[in-house]
Amino acid sequence: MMNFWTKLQALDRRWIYLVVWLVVMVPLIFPFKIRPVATPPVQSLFNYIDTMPENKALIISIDYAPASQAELQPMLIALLRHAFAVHRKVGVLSIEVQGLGIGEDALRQVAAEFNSHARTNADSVLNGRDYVYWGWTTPYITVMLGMGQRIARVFPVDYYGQKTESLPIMKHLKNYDDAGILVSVAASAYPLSWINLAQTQFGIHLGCGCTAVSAADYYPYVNSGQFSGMLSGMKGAAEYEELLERRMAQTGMDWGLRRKGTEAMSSQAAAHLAIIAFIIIGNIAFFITRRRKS
Amino acid sequence: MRRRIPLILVLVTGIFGAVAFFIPHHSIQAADESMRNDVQRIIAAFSLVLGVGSILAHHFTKIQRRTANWQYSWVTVVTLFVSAVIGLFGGIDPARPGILPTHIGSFSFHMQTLYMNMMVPLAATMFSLLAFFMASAAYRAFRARNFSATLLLAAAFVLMLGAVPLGRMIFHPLPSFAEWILAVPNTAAKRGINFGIQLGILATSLKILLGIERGWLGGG
Amino acid sequence: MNISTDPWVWIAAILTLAIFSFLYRENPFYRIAEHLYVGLGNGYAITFYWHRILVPSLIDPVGHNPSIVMKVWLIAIAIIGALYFTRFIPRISWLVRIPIAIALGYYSGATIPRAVDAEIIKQLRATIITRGQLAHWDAALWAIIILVGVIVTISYFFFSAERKGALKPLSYAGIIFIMVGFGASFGYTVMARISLFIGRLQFLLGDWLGIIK
Amino acid sequence: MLSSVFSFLLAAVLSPPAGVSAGDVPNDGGGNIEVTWARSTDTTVIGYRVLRQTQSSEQWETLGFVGRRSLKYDDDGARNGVQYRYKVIAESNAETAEAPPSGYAVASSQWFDTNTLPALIGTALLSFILLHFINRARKDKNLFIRRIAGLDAVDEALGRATEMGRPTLYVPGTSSIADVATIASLNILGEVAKKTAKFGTPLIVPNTDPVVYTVAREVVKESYTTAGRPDAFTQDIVFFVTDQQFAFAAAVDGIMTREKPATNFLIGMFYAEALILAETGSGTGAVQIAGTDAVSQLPFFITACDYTLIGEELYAASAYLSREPLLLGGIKGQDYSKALIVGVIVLGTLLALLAGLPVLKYL
Repeated sequence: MMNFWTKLQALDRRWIYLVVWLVVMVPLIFPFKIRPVATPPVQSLFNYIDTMPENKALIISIDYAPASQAELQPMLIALLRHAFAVHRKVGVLSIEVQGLGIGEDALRQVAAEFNSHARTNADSVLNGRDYVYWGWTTPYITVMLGMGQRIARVFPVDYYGQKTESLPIMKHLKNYDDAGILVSVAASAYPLSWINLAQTQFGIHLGCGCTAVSAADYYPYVNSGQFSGMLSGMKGAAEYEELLERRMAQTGMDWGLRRKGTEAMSSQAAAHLAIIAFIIIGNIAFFITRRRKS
Repeated sequence: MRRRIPLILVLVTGIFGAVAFFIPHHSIQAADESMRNDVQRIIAAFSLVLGVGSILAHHFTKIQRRTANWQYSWVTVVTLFVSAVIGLFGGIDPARPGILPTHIGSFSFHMQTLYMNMMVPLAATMFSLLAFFMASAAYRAFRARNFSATLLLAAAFVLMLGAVPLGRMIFHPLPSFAEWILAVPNTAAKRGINFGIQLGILATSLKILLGIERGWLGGG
Repeated sequence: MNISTDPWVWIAAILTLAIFSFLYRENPFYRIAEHLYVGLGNGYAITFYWHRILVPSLIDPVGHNPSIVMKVWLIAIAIIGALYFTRFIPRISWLVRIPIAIALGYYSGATIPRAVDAEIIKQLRATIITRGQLAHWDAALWAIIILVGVIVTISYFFFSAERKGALKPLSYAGIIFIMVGFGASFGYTVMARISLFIGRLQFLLGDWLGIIK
Repeated sequence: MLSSVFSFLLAAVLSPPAGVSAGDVPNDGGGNIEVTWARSTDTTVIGYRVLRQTQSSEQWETLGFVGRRSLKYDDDGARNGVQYRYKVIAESNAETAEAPPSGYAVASSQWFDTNTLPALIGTALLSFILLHFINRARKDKNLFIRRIAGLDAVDEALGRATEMGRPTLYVPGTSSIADVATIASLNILGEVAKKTAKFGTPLIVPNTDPVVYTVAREVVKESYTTAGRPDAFTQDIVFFVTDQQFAFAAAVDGIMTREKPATNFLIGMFYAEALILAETGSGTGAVQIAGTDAVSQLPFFITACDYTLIGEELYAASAYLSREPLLLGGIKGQDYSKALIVGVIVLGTLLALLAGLPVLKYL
């Protein structure tokens, strides 16, 4: 018995690697459902979008590059689904040039999800009528300020090359006054630029979706109300997906959509629990062998 | 002269660097900008020659002496030459091709392609090794050996547990407590350590400018 | 299953696996990936320094800038930079100290006021407690804990005296704060690092093998 | 009836911003004029358009448009010494309302930024303290510095490498020569190299910065000469690997597992690669001595290494090892500076709380 605990103390680290590998990989292939509980910043962003006046649009700014896709893409998808599910118009732009492809993929995916379930023309989600993808332009200061005045002037043509002015959606989406909230999904400090430029000057409501590492830096802005809500890391995305699924089920939209954030959450949680278990086992072994020695 | 000229240069450029912080006048700011954008950048670019010279010498010596694993040195040398040629002559921006063609049919070997499909996965995978290393470091090091080790363990434990749904189930305010640890004791410790570090930086910089700290001159 | 047919996806996947194989043990696949990465890293650096620094900041301006003063200035900088080559000529190898001195001196000098301003004075301001902070009991308590924590942590790094008398309990309290802070940073970073590994697995299982979508 | 017509008129006519004024932006290099105004009372205003006119011209040129919450505009395109005046127009979706123009203003360059006064005083004060003690160290050779725990391990660890006949690995961080941690690390490298030269232990020093590589090479060469073993210094002790962070980590991991050094020194500035190196080294069974001022990487060194020099201990270590009086004087000066910082924090808090002084205004 003593031998076992001593051996456990000096366990070959490759066993630990193997366990980490398995606990992350298995739930990715066979995801198990865990029901994430929404934290207050996630809940308040969700509530804000959910109860936005009907004539107000959701603007999403893609402020990240493909390197951060694993953590941030699920947020983008969930936000788009939410807006379409509650019939709000959506405008999407990109501050990061490498984010252009990300936006197109996400919009195409979510529009297809809704259109495959649509029964009437009003149910479907159409480019130019229900959403618009403005694309990218530079410098970001011009974008953040200019959109407060006239969005169509900042983006004369959209991502697909159509004249922005000619799109029906733009009749009711002239500037920040027509937007209920703007959510910056970012891996960098752009959310703070949105506060400094767009909010202090035009008073637009802002939300933020960020990586787990930068969340600690943004908490003060949630407390102060400058962000109406925040999603942090894969966990934040998973919580939002949970709220959204319940909301969609209420209106008969229980389509069983893929929830990438929640799927990664099972890997994430499993890995955390595995590490916690390792620490506990290590300490038990440590105390037993020490007691034997003394 | 071998020591005096470099020491005088350090003093002069150092005083300039410090003074530019206090003087907003455009003549000084323009000079400071040129110092950063022209002088420092160009000088730094030349220094790479030293590095490339060293790595090539290192591997050619290995190949020459047939030391252990010398065969792999060829991999470094060949990749270095091939990628440098592709990059230098094939250009860095796919929209503006260089003199070297960078694709055969639909197969591209442009620098951007090499970067996205070799450098990025290699870097991301090396980076992700940290997930494993954190687990094994936690297993071996987080033992309640003494009081301070126990505190280290406990704080890490609370933060990790606070991040998973189970933590909230066990003890409802756990996530908020985790945040508190990060915001209060952690801030205090980091700030206290940082004061000392900044004073050390200040002292060392001052000693370099005044020629008291001469380690960087090396021998001779 | 829907395996990728893109040769570059295969190359990326093989390199990914070669690095992961290091977790089992050091092996020829890892060795190849490692040496390839070092060679590629240097090739990339050469490319980058040439196209992004030397061409736009030196070669283009010298060629096209109408100002003769600017041309001479840039050429002079290039000559100073070229002094790095003297490292290979023993008799004048001390000249390599000149470009080093210019870089080191400027950065050391520029650091001094910035360290004082951004790191010392601004942090001092953040630590001092004002009447406004006393409005809520919790905020006040946290501010006091931070203030005490900062002072005891500083006392841990006091080198001029042995840890005796008053310094002993102070530095002991200091190490308590330090350990709690380090533990918290460690635990906090775990989540982000696991996300990185999930990202790699999503590439291997999704983009490459097509097992997951 | 009349009143309703009146209110209709009121609603239709947008109220302009009030009190438009312009003035030079202080503490800058010139080229900036700040225009300020008071908010228009209308809620329908989207924002304000700002226009500029030079004294010599009739033309008003539009400078830009700012949001309804802005009450100032920074004209960063003004030429120094030229007279400008400004006009601000409130705009709603349908209408505009113009305020009378400001008076003339001139942009100019300043020679001192008064906002940096606290930094100037702080720099002067701290520099004075540091230089005073460095100067004192020249006369008094016996300044006291207490023992630093990790340093006793250096000899022990090097002795172990010699006994086992295995090399010693020294990584001087992954930053540039401009980083103070790198300088401190190179000082420690000098001391370590003297010992490896004396014991005849092979030394491996991989680098990720070409300049640091050059300096490290000179430092090691000098140490071998000082130790009386110039013959033992070879070209392949100190070498450059690559400036790519993770490629460097991959290569050092390879060295650790293939050469199996008995002792690893990881001293200097490190980033995310810190734990990759430290865990691999710990896996090969090496004794590891780490030291960094990268606060975010310290937790990982503490958990994976045998001894860790925390933050400032790294600088103190280079003084302690070399016993150089000037370096020791620097440490003394830093100690007194820290005491000064603690004093300011305590005194500032007392003054703010007891006397209600606006202390933060003066800092």
